[in-house]
Amino acid sequence: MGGTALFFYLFSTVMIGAAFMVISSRNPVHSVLFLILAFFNAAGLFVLLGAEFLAMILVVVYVGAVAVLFLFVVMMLDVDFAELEKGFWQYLPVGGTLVLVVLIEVALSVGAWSIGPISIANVATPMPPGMTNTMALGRVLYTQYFYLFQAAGFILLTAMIGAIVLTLRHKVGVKRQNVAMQNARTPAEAVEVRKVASRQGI
Amino acid sequence: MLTISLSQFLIVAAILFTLGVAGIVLNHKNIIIVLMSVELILLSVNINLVAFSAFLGDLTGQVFALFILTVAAAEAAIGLAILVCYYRNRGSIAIDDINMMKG
Amino acid sequence: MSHLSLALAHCLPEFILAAGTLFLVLLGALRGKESDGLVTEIAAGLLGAAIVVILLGGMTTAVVFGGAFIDDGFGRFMKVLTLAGSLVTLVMSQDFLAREKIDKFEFPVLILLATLGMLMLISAAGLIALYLGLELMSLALYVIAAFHRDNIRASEAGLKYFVLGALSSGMLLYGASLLYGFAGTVSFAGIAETINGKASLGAVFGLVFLMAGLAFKMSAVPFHMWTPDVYEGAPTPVTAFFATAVKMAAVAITLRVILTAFPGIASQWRQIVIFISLLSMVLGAFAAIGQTNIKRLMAYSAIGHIGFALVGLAAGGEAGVSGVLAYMAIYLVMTLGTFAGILSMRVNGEGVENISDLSGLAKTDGVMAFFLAMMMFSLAGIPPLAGFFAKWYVFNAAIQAGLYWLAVIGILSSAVAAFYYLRVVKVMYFDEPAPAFDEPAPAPRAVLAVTGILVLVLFAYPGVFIEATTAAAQSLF
Amino acid sequence: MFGFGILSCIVFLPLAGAAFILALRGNDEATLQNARRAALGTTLIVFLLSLYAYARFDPSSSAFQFVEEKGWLGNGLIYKMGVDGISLPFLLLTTFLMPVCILASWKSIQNRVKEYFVAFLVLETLMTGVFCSLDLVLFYLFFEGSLIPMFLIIGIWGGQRRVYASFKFFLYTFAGSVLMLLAIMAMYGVAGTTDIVTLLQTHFPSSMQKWLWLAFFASLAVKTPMWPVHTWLPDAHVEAPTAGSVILAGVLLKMGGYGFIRFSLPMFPEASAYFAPLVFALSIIAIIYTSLVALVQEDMKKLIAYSSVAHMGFVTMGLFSMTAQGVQGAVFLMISHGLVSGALFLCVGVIYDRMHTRDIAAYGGLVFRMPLYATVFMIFTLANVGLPGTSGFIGEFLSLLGAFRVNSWVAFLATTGTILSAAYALYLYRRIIFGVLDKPSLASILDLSWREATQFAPLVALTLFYGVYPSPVLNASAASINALLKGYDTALAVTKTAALAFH
Amino acid sequence: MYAAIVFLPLLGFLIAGPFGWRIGARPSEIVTTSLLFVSGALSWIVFFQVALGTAPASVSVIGNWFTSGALQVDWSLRIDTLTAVMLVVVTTVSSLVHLYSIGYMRDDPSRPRFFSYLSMFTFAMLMLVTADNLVQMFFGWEGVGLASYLLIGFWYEKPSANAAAIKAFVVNRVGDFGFALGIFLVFVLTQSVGFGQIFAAAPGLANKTIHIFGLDLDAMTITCLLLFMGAMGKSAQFLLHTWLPDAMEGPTPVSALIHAATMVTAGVFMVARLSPLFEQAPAALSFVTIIGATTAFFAATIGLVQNDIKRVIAYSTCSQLGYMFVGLGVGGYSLGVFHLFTHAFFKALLFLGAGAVIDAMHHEQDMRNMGGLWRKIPFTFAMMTIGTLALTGFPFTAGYFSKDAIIEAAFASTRGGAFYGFLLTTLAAGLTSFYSWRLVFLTFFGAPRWAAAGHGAGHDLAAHDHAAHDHEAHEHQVHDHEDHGHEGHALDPHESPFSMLIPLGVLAVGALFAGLIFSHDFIGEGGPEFWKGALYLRPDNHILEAREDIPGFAKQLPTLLMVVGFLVAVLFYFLAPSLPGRLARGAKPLYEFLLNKWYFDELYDAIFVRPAFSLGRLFWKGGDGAIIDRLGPDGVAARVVDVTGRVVKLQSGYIYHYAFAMLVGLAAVITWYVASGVR
Repeated sequence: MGGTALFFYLFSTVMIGAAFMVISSRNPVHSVLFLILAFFNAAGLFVLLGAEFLAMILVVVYVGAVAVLFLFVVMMLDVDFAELEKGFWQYLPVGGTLVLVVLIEVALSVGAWSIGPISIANVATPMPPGMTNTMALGRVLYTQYFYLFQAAGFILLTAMIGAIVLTLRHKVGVKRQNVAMQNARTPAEAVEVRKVASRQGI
Repeated sequence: MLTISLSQFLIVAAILFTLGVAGIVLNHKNIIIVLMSVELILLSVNINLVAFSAFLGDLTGQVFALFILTVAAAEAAIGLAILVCYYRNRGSIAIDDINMMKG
Repeated sequence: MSHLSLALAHCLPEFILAAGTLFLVLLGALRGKESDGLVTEIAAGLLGAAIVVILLGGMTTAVVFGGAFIDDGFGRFMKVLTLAGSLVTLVMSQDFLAREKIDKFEFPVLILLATLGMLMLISAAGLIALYLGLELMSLALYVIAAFHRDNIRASEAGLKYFVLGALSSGMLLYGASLLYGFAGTVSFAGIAETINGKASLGAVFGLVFLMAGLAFKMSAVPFHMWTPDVYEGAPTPVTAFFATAVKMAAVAITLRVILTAFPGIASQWRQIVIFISLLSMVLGAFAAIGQTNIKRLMAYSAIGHIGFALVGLAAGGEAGVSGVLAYMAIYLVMTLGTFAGILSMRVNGEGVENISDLSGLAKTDGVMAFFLAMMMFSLAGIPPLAGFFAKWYVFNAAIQAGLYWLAVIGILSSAVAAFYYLRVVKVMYFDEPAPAFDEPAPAPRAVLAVTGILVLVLFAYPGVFIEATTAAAQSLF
Repeated sequence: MFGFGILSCIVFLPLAGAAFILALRGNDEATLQNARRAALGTTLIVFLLSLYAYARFDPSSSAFQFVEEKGWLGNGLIYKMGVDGISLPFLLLTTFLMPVCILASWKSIQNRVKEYFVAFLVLETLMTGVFCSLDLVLFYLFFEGSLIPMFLIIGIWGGQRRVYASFKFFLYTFAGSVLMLLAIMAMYGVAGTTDIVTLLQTHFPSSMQKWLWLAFFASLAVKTPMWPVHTWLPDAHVEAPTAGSVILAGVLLKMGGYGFIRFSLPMFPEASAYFAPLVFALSIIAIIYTSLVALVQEDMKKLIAYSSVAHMGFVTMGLFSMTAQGVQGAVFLMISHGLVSGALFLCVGVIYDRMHTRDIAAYGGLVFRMPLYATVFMIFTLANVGLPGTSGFIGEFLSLLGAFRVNSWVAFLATTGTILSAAYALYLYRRIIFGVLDKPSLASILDLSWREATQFAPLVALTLFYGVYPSPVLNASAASINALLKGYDTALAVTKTAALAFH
Repeated sequence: MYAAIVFLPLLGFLIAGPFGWRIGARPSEIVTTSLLFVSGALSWIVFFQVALGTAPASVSVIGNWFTSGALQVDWSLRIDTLTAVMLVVVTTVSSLVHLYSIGYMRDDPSRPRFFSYLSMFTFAMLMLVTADNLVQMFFGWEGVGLASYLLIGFWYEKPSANAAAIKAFVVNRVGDFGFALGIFLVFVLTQSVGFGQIFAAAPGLANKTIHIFGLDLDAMTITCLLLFMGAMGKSAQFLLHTWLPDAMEGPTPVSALIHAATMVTAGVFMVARLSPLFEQAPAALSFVTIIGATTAFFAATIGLVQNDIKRVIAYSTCSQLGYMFVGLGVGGYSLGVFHLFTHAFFKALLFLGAGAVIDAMHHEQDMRNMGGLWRKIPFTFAMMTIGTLALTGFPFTAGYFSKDAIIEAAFASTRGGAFYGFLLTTLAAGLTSFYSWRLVFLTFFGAPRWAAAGHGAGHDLAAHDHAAHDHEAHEHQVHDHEDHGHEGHALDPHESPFSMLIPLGVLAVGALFAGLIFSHDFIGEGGPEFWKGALYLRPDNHILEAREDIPGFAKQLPTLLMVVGFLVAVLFYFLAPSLPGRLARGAKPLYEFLLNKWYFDELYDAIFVRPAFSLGRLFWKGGDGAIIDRLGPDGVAARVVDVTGRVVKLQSGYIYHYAFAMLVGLAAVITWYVASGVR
């Protein structure tokens, strides 16, 4: 009991702190690292909530893929970050106030959250008892949520096409490996055997 | 059962959400940080969904969160692709420079 | 499997697009550079086929895929509009892309993917389906906004659209999560059932955040800020796509969410709708006046028109909704026509997009000037052109619903807005000719003519059209 | 299609003419001549058709005649045409002025000739449609639609500040009309239909009437135009080509008055009674104020435009007197003013074509070179002044008499307008026609050509004919106006007796 | 026959007007003149039948003019004695003037136009006098106004003529303004504008009160006052008289016909015609008396010092019209009409005579440049003298009967204002005599001042006009145009052609004998049979009888003053020619005051004309321009552009601003809900 609360507060505090650092850090590389920290802690929160599969996925997908992608781009763009250091605090008064207002109001609302009158009895996909989180998810994902799963697939396809169409460049004059041609080569075309007379050169 | 109430999770998520929004609104320097702020927002939503899912005893929230994760990854990819594309043209990712068109 | 085949029968248009897309991706990837023309043609064929399928398909209402997908009259109506927008845009874009040397096969593929997303969006019956449809559409749109990747304006447009779009998605999602938490379900029907006429703060907050995300896609004030920049920066066919198909889908899902998930708290969402409708109409009217770029002008015009369309939603009821539908249909026609005109604006092979480039068009190309002028008068809402009927339907609904002040302010801002449409006419008809445009491509010209005639003669035979909107609206209630 | 009722024919025939002209290919003189002839022929046929309608019209009935009805938009919105004694004179005025306008544009329009005549023919459709519509939405359609061709006519074929003027014209009237559109919707809400015949029988709640009346007023007052929303008119007139001015003054302004008599008075009787003092006040201001302004104008067209405002002040005053004389006088005055002010603009056009200036100071002594023109101009000046024996008198006299019966001060102040009109009209005439012809530029100016004389002849004839025998118009409208007044009095049976000024 | 009288002149107009340029000047003259003579002859027949004979009064309706509600207006001809008298006056004078004009206008290139106008005038005047309802009367009323306008401005190249024409029309419109309101009021009171119904209803309306102009007024009084306003304008009565002197810009025959004999008497005719109404409004009649008397005196005083021969006669006309109104005002309608009748002869004679003088002088009108003409143009001189005698009321001439009768009636009357009327008309009689003789003396006697030729010389010779030098410019401008006859070469005044002299002769006969012949019928015992009720007198109106019974001194007083006036004139212009000049200098303010016509033109210019123009300019530039347009369309447009500028500035192009806007919108909406207390 105490442990759960302790971890909740630990994860929450670290996550929020890290999130704050993400947006206020001067160096984007640091931001990415703080982002990773935030994700780890969020995964912890998920575990606390009993969503182990999602926790793992979060780590795998975010830390393993997304965050690294960010890091990669930050490095690749090779921006002179010294130039980018102005700013955050000077807009704080107005923007911060507004953000704070939103936060307070949302907190007011969620702080005393009441679930609608009939919803508990009405859940669409009740947690099957005696089944691991992963298995339960797996059972519904390809059946009940088949359509949405396909949609997600198309989203990934779009992302792929998009990323390619926007960034792929066929640079002229760059030699590329042509596997088919490589495979199709026969020794006859690739190799020429010559008799070379000794100490004469070609 | 858990002793942490639903509201606590929700408030944490709300804070994270507003931090994410603040990151977009207040950050005037680096577009990459803006993209990361978006990830924070999505994370907060995920926390919300998972928390609800747990307290409702309903898997739907987790499924939703799963899809959000998927989309977030795709979104990040696209976002970074556009960013790269922009950088190639402009040679900068400073937010103040993204200002060719206005009025 | 009969279950699945039943479901497929209801999502046949989506299936056609999905399967066709995959095929085209393969085709394009395999054939390489030579495939673009063919891919476009096939893509157009797919879109056309989807329209045909919808028009010939059943008239029933069904919810399939575990409550994620709904096939109803409203959806079919909006899908036809959306598909028509996509189709026409695609057809018109060919020439432009070729001249700008960005005619890659990915373009039609992305258009198809976006359209697929829109169809899914329109048919969404739950929050997850809504989100996925929206994201499928949006991601494709982000990309095609920046499709002219060597053009700094295009990539800036893509970047802006992406960042703000992501933010809006975040808001939408946050709202969706609150709604899920409140109702314990993601289906619209379930949400409606839970709310059951009582406005609780949680549900209202969820609604507000959700609306913020949707308003962004509709480019309603104050979530409109991206619109002018993106419209200006994106390649013109993409802008046309944004202004037509995307608008249709966004409005469709907004109507669906609001009317099927929140019928019980109409008095709550009506306040939001009135708020953004008013702001949109007024801002759209005022901000457009100073514009010199015609695409930017059309952006503000789009903002204003969304405001007008939302007047019908604010009025609510079948009359209001059918008003919105009619409005959107007419708006689609007018906008397609206008963009067909804009796509024809080319001098010596260079695309131009300043209003002043239209100077004296009446002398250099009378036909185009005539039709464009019709579009402008119609957009301004002058009878007897179609635009007037659009306004008639929504404002009439508002008046019948007792929203007098909304109607008064709205109609006055339409008078302000008339100014900038007139200015375009003035430039074309009153000013001395600028250099003549190049011989226009056949597709935009044909589109301009067809839409022009539609706009001109709609008032003569409005019957079929009215019946369709009424029937579509009925299926939401 | 629309069926082949005579009114539909009248309304839509010009469109056929326009289509024919559009179909003409080539830009050589022969083609243009064909376009002109086609336009003239079309308008003449339309005029003959309307004469035929007039001949078959039964003036003793107050009902709508030649009614055609077709389904249209559904939900009570119908395509319905018909005329009664009030609208028929306006219809005739329109079809009568059109051929004159075409003639007046024969030579003076040299660029974009085909488009010009197309615009005019389309305009004719829209104008005749206004007077024939028996459905409020249909009416609005034509009413607003007429802005488009007029906007183009002013903007393309207008003078130096044509852009400013055309925008002012368009936006001013458009802004006013949209409010009327809302009122139409509200009326539709009450009656469930926009059929004018039904609406005339519908009683609108008193509080609603006021709002509806105000909304209609916003549109009609601008169109009429009443002070203080008149300032678009001088600008529009000054910049419009001659024929445009003729139509503007002759027909478009009358739509305002027609709207009052067709809608405001019978449909909102209580509000009309309530707001009559306002209308009287504005009318009187219009009469005196604009007459004084007309006195100091330096531009001929502007002067006549201001005089139009003043005359329309008489019209609104007469209408809202709600007496037989007042309303009949107002209707007659509108017809007469349509002829007279139209003719005056033609007069200006004649010399503008020759000298390309509207500056009064640029003229003088024209009578020496242009005696016939001077005579014609004199006749219309006098008609404008309201001299008995010209058509201008009957309308002014009757509307003043009507107003006098209701409120003596109103009539008193309005009658001062007759003094001022004499002053500005004769002063104008003196400066242009009389005096010594000492300006070298005028030395070789030519008198009216045959074509110009032809276009003036019918106007002169009608102006004088109606002056001594106005019955064709008065009788045609009498039955309808009596029915109108009867309905009005019934609606106000209680309040009216108390409001009577004389007992 | 009645219709022929009225419409023959119209026929003449329709021939000479549109076709005059084609058929030529001479045929136009012949056609119009002969038609007029026919009309005149017919009129005399009617006069003998209806007025002197026993033919009944009749009303013949020609057709309906217009009908609206209860208002029915017909074209009709009302023939009774009053009409017959007017017909005779109008057609006789008109035909004579036509004839005269053939001679007078012989050198003018626009003769067809002139004659067509004359005929049109005659037609309108006849419509006026034969009207059986107020509206037709108004038709004629304004018709003659039009003709007057056209004829005053006949020489349209003269700016002064144009100005005078407009002035005449506009001032008349002021009168018509009252007339029109009067018609409206009559209609409101009686539901009719036809004379028959009005007259029948009038007794019943006596002493009725009506609420009008926010006041409760006596119905008949206000009606008659409004109608009389029309008469004041048309008959150039005090306050609305200013147009008449300026109207002398027109050709002299016009002055004779329109501005002396006929049109200006329309007001008198109108009051007489409406006697059934005026009889019910004693207060209005008093007003008529006062205005008439004031005009009679006031115009006479101005006439004393004028130098333009036509203007002297014009003021004389104005003054004599005042007499007529005094006659009407004291209830003696027949007196007024009789003076109208006689006045038509002698005043037309004077004008035509003046025209002959002017013709002889080659269009010189300034009496200071005349003198000694009696030897050159003896016939004209004789005629002018006859006219003067008649005008001044020399015993047994026309004026003697009619004018003195009015003065007597004013003395006898007990109505309000009658004594004032008596006093002023008597004084005016003396003044009339003086200025009339002054005219004759200056023109026909003394040293010929024209012989020196040229303007300046003429001025120097005129002993009395030193004081007038300041006004030279003004005067010069006024008759800039008729003086082209004496540019540098010596004048030789000549007698006019016969076509001009014959009318003079005929009129002279009338001037001499009209009073003698007709006084019995018009104002004497023969009155009732003569008028046959065409003039209505209330049973308590005994003015005609009372007039006979006044003391002898009152009867002789006008004649006495006439003699005094003559003697003073003799003194001034024969015996002591330097006296006028000295007097003018001695009483310079008074002289200036009179010479400038009591400064009425200046006054009106200052309070009406100039304010109208500056108000117009103010409304135009200030009202329309600076207020309505600036706050209205232009202002709104400018504000719209301002707003646009601000809105567009919001669109800064920065992503964070855009996001910020979204956040603001979101915050606003949720705050709205939190604040509105949704739970």
